Amino acid sequence: MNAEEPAESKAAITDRSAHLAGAEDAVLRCDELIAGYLPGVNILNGSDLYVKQAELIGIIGPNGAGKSTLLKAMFGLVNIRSGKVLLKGEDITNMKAHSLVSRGVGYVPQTNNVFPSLTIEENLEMGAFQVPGKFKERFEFVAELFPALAERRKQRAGSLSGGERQMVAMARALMTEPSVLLLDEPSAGLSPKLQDLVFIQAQQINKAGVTVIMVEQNARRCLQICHRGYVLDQGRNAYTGTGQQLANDPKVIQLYLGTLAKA
Amino acid sequence: GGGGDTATQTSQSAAPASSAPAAQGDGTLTLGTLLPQTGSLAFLGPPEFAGVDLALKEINEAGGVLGKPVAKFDTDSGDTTTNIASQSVDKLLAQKADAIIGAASSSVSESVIDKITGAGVVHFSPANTSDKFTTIADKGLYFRTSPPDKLQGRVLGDLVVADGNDTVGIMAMQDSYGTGLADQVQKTVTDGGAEVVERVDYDPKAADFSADVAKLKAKNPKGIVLIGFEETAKVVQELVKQGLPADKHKWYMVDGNTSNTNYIKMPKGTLDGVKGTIPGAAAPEEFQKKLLSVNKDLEDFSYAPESYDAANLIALAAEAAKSDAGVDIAAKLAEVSKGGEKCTSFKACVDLLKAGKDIDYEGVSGPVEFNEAGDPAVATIGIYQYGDDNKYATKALEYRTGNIAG
Amino acid sequence: MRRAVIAFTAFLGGLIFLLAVPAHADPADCQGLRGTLKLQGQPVNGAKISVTTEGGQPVEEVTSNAQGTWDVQVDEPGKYKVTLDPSSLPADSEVRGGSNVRTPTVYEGNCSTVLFALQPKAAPGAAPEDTGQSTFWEQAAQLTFEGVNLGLIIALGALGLSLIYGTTGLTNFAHGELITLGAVIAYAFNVGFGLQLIPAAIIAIIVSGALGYGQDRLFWGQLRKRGTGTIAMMIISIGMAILLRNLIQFFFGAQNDSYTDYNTQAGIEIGPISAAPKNLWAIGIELAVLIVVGIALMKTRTGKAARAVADNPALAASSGINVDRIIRIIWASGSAIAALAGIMLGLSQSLKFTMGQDILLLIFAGVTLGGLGTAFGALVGSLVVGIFIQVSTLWVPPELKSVGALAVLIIVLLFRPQGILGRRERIG
Amino acid sequence: MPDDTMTTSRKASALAAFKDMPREPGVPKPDPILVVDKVVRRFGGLTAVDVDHVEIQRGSITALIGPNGAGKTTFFNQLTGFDTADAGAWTFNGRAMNGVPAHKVARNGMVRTFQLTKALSRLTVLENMRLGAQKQKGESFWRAMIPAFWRGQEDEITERAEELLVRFKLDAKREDFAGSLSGGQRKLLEMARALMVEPELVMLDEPMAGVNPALTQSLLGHVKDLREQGMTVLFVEHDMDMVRDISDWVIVMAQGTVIAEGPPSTIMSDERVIDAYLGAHHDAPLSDTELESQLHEAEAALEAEIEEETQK
Amino acid sequence: MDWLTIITTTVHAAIGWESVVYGLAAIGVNIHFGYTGLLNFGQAAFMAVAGYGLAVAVTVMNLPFWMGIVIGLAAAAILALLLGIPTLQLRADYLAIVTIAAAEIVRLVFRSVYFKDIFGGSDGRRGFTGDFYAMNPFPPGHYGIGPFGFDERVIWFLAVGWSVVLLSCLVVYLLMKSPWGRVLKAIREDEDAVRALGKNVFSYKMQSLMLGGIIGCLAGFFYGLYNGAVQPDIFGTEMTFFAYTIVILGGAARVFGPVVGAMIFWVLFVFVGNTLAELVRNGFIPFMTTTQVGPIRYALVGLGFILLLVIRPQGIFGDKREIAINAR
Ligand SMILES: Nc1ncnc2c1ncn2[C@@H]1O[C@H](COP(=O)(O)OP(=O)(O)OP(=O)(O)O)[C@@H](O)[C@H]1O
Ligand SMILES: Nc1ncnc2c1ncn2[C@@H]1O[C@H](COP(=O)(O)OP(=O)(O)OP(=O)(O)O)[C@@H](O)[C@H]1O
Ligand SMILES: [Mg+2]
Ligand SMILES: [Mg+2]
Repeated sequence: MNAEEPAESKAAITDRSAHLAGAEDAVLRCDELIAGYLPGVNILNGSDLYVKQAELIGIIGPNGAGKSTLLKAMFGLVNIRSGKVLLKGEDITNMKAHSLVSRGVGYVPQTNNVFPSLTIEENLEMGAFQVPGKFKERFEFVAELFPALAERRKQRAGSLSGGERQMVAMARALMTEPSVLLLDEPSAGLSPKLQDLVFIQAQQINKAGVTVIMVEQNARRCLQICHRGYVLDQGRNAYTGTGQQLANDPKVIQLYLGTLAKA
Repeated sequence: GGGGDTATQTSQSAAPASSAPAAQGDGTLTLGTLLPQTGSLAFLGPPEFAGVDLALKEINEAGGVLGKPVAKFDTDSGDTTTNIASQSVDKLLAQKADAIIGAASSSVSESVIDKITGAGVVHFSPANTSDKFTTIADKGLYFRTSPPDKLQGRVLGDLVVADGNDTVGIMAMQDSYGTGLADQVQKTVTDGGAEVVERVDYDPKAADFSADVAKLKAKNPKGIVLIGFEETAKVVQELVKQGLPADKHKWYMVDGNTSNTNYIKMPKGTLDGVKGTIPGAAAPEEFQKKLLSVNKDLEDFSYAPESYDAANLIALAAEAAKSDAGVDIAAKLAEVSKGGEKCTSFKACVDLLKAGKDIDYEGVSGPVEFNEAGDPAVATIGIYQYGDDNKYATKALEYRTGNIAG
Repeated sequence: MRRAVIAFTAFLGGLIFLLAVPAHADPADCQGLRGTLKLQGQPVNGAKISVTTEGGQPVEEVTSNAQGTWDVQVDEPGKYKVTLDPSSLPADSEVRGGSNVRTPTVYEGNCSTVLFALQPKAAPGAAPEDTGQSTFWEQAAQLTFEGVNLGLIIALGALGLSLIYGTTGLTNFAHGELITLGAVIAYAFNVGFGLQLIPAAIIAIIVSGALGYGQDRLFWGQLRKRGTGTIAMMIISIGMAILLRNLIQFFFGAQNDSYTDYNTQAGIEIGPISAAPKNLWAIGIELAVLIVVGIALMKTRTGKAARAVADNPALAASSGINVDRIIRIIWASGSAIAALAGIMLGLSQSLKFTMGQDILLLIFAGVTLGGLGTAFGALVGSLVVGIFIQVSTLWVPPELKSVGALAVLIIVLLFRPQGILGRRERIG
Repeated sequence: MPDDTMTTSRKASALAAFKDMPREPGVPKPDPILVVDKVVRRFGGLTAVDVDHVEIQRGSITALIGPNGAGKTTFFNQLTGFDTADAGAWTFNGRAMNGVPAHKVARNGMVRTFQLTKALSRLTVLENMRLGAQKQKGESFWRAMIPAFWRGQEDEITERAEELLVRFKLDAKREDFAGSLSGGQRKLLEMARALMVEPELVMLDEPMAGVNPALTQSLLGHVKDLREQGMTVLFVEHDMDMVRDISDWVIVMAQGTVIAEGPPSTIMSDERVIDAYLGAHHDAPLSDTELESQLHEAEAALEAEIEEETQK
Repeated sequence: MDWLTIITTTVHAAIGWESVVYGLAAIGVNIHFGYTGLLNFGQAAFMAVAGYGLAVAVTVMNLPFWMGIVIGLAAAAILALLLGIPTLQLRADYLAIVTIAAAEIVRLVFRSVYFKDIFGGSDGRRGFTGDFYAMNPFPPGHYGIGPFGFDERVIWFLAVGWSVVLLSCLVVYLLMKSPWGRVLKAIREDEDAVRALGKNVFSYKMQSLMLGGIIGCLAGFFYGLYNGAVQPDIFGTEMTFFAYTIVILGGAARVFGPVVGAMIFWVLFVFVGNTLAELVRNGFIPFMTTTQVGPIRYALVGLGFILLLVIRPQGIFGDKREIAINAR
């Protein structure tokens, strides 16, 4: 399972330069990121990633692999110890999150992704913080997607159920129209019906030209819709390839996807 | 102290019990001050320090004690909420202080008296009024020049009655000073035939005093006795606001709050006619001028005379004992305070001593005659009256002298 | 010997006194009892007074002279009994309080005054004389007013505290000192530079706001950046409180002081309440500020962003909110409001370096009672605290008035653990 | 890997019990461990839970599914004493449980996990696990002071905890603070800790949301083992593959009430359930053609929008 | 500069009664706050009821010394119950305010004129230490090396005091590494999770409150015994704040944290104060007078706390990792 193992399938690549060959016109790219929370403990051990304009990228991997950390690092929420993050050629390493938002990056965290003491409506308003003028219009849009939220717009997010919170989080990210969207397990905790909605929505946004990076444990589903996927393990890229390649790679299936969903 | 144990008795017994080096004199009289620089009584600090400084200046100008200038260490007594006093005493003892002047607060004094007297050092407070010290076990080393509550209370109570106030309200700060004085006033007033219709003991740290004053207002007393320190300005403010001004009700104050600086920002006439009692036989004005030469920023003069007298008495006692050891000083303190040729300044007194005479030091704070407990036995109380400018006249209306006990 | 001493000192005192106020002649060696009888301001002549010892031994009988005064000298100090003969009083007058016997004490070398207050006999059936005493309800009204007055000042402090607590999670024990600082800065402009209080106050509020901004920029913000925990910050704020308080004492001094303007205003009567005009103005200003800030927090974008930052700073940043900027705005406005609280407190009371510290507990009580982190909660909680402090004195001794308010705090929290306006979080 | 062959006995008996049971809400079970009657919980105007009657079969794995906000978690909260129901009664093992405080509920053998995980942040993962064990001698004040009293038991507990941690792939993290775990790891810890209690009935609130599918699969085997050991499992889950794989019985909640009950296969073809919950694509991952058509729809919508914009 | 005095007073403070009293108070706070997460800001009240329990028993009720100790302990236990039963359900920050309020109520009642006959008003009570010092086995003399040392009275006090401190530390050590301590720490993190695991959270919180309160109450005894008096104002909120400062300085949830914290606290206090006083006296700081030393010393001490915590937010013994987890 470690990255040094010789590649058994087309999907697996271990060669950095080969991977980065396609990264010339990347919208967002990370070069050899090393990052962590506690002094002396690196969670990301030099992961590379790039995403091109209007691409949908999936990141999967075991729990604790560093997927969320990677997204956070890109978004300036975890301190990057070495390596670089570039957005459209601009170095945004360790830039504050709010300045990234104004550069058109959106992010849905995995946990703690709502403001509990604000109402649903206010949560969404915060989503549109930098573009207050658009609030009304966007609100109508997400209200249509998640009618459950519109009904309860005055309810405090802290009292919402797990799935309802997840809806709020997703809706919050949809309030701005970002050009790059980072989603950390957007479908977790949602009912199957809403999971569908989330995946379709992600695809739709992507179709409209938004670059999407999506971390998912609903891995099969994710690989199905993404253009390219990364398998992250222990803070490093273990495998990369197209979604199809990864989904059909026996090693990936055994280690990361399981066979349950196929049965 | 200790009821019967007199200074002379304990001068023998105290020495072995203490292991402190200060028990033996080293030739230099060393004074320590333990007075509030911080905490809730910090406003009392500057005048007290100034009193000691002034005395020291005069003593050293007059040639010092035992031929050497008197040394002095200043320390902070804080208030009871911190344990600074204990620290300060440690430091003073380490610096071989022979006598410690302080503290302002009775409670603070109580917490360090064992430590000080245990080391054979004189503990001399210019401001303690709690009656506990009369009976406290102090190895005969505790003295005070503090204002005599009882006499002041009697004089004030009599004044209130003599002014014809048949209904009286008392606002007293809730601590040993305030309640002690208030008790005495209340007793005198009641005995004299007037009625204390309301007595309010207030917490001086309270957020405001409107409820306290409202209680007085509800009873509409003719005379209002204000016992406290500088927070009285807030009380006055409330009294005026709630319609109990000094021109409709007679106000009385005590030494803690009869001040020439505290009320001057108030509109003219706010305190017109208000009477206040201050211990001490002399008009305070000249003394205050001298104090200002030591500390030009002084705004209040509470306990400055007492502190001044304390320092002078210690110096004189050391001269009389020909020793700077604490126990020896204590043994002579009562002697120099009474019975003998009267003198009012260190220089005059020390000259008499050198001439081999028995002296009786008469202080700025009063005649200062120590009884066996180290408490002043006799005092003079001056009665002052405020004028239109919210300052009291420098000349007293009247002086009353009497035994404090009784 | 002692007697001689007293006599001598008395003589000395008398000497000075004689030199000083010759008009007020009074025998220095008076030892006995004396008094003046007056009826409605007029001296009462010829009233008979008898003095006996405590045991009943007659000492002397005297009658009052034309000035209404009487005087009995005694040899021995001690308790005596003084009786006024009611029949010797002018017709239709009586001793107030009923009793015509007094038992004063004579002290060595001093005279004690004995008072018999006289009043016209009330005609039977006539309405009792108005003594100027207020009824329970008048008192209650006055105290409620005072409660509002105090409660609103507490509320201002509480609002500032709650803003900062709400956005940063910092329990700022130095908030009391921010209050004091505001008051003292206004003092510096008012007394030091001779500015009228209103402009001085406005300047002080602006300066305090700037200081609050700077404080966060240079200090708290840096700590946050280093990831200092809220508890460590709380203790740091205790250190900060000690530092500020003592610096203020160093520069301002330890004494009470007041502004030059609006000092000791006479009260005006409004129904059962007497209030100084400045109180009324203060109440108006305080209410306005509280409501405006409260609404701003609820309705404006910055206000909502502040609440968002309070909930989850990382998520707020992810939403495009400049967290540091919001926090600085909050620090600036919190400090400015604290300064206003200080000025109002200084105006209605007086200034002292401990003024903020002394009121801090009540502020905490107000914030908590209302529900932590809610602006209107701070207002409601503080009003409850203020009113309880004052009104409880109808039943408890004033020295214990804070006890009443604090007890209410405890009791309310028993029934509403989340505070009056707070909301319970869901579990699971 | 645990397989169906190993789990025949209990599974068979559970399935046998459910076999001829009517598929209707509130159907009585032959050997219920938990019986719930008329539980109502309102929040202001919203009735979050209004369950008329539900029974949970002993020794079975029962899934509780339903749309987001259906009231599943709230229902758990009522049953486990974390919230007070406005009305209702329920018995566990025949003992009335309404009004019983949460810790007593757990001691009685009914343990739940939290959907929004509650890791004890500044305790290590191992300490988190140890805490779960019941009847610890060292948890009484006086005995705690003398280690001899509890050393032996502690070692046993530790052993058990380590075994579970290996299974849950948390063994590498055992000495780390629980607060430093990733989202999925927290879920795993939450469940592993509940299993330390060795309850009779374990109530899992979305245990596998956010857990890697490969790991999920191996853990399901573990859950089946639990059933073999006689434990009853009630779990909330939105992952239909998982529900289908391990549950013997499924209860469906919507808007606070139980709307359907039945074995997984039947339930997943129930129209109402599909409507309210599963949606059109529940049974299989989207095929390519479906994806295409969806995208076409979306594109059309988008174009229409753009047109609208331009027309304005 | 009188360095000898500065050094001796500093050393004396580090091992003197202050460290005993504040150390014990802080050990109690550490149990409450450091281990259990109870923000009990009423520690001063535990000290007060104990000190007053002893004092009133001996001076007002004329009971023997040991009875006074028993009454003091009982008073602390009762206070823990009275305080705990209604308040332990509250969220941490609400608990903080309620306990401050309760402690203030206790102090105001002790200080009131209304109850002066029992508690002695603002002057408090004295004269209850005779029996304690009568038990002193040390013959009169000076105990120590050179200028460092104490007289027989103080050495007796310190011998007993430090024994009790060490004993308390031992108890804390044993308890906190046991499963019992684990439950407390778990409660600190999330009580609902602990409840879900079948632990009676309320009972553990109460035990913690009792234990910490009783250790705090020992601090009250020692305060009274050393100073020979109890006064209401010493038991104000400041005392509790300082105890918290000490806990954080030493490192929360560390057995010796409070003891070392107390030493640092007093060393800072005494060293700064006395050095400053000497500097001013010897004219090194010309713009200040010796009487202004007080406030500046406090200001510097405040600054010292700030710096210590800025440099080492986890305290002396603390674990940086824990702080990182805790940070928002
Ligand atoms: N404390 C509360 N105040 C107000 N409404 C609440 C509260 N708790 C829950 N609700 C509401 O009750 C409903 C049921 O919530 P619950 O958490 O039980 O849903 P759930 O079935 O667990 O959903 P999910 O699958 O999303 O976790 C939701 O609509 C929620 O918003
Ligand atoms: N706040 C934190 N402090 C310390 N370590 C952390 C923190 N958050 C995560 N970690 C550690 O970093 C590693 C990666 O965590 P991360 O959240 O990125 O995992 P992940 O891949 O997103 O996993 P999951 O699928 O479970 O969400 C884990 O080993 C975790 O223990
Ligand atoms: Mg993650
Ligand atoms: Mg749920």
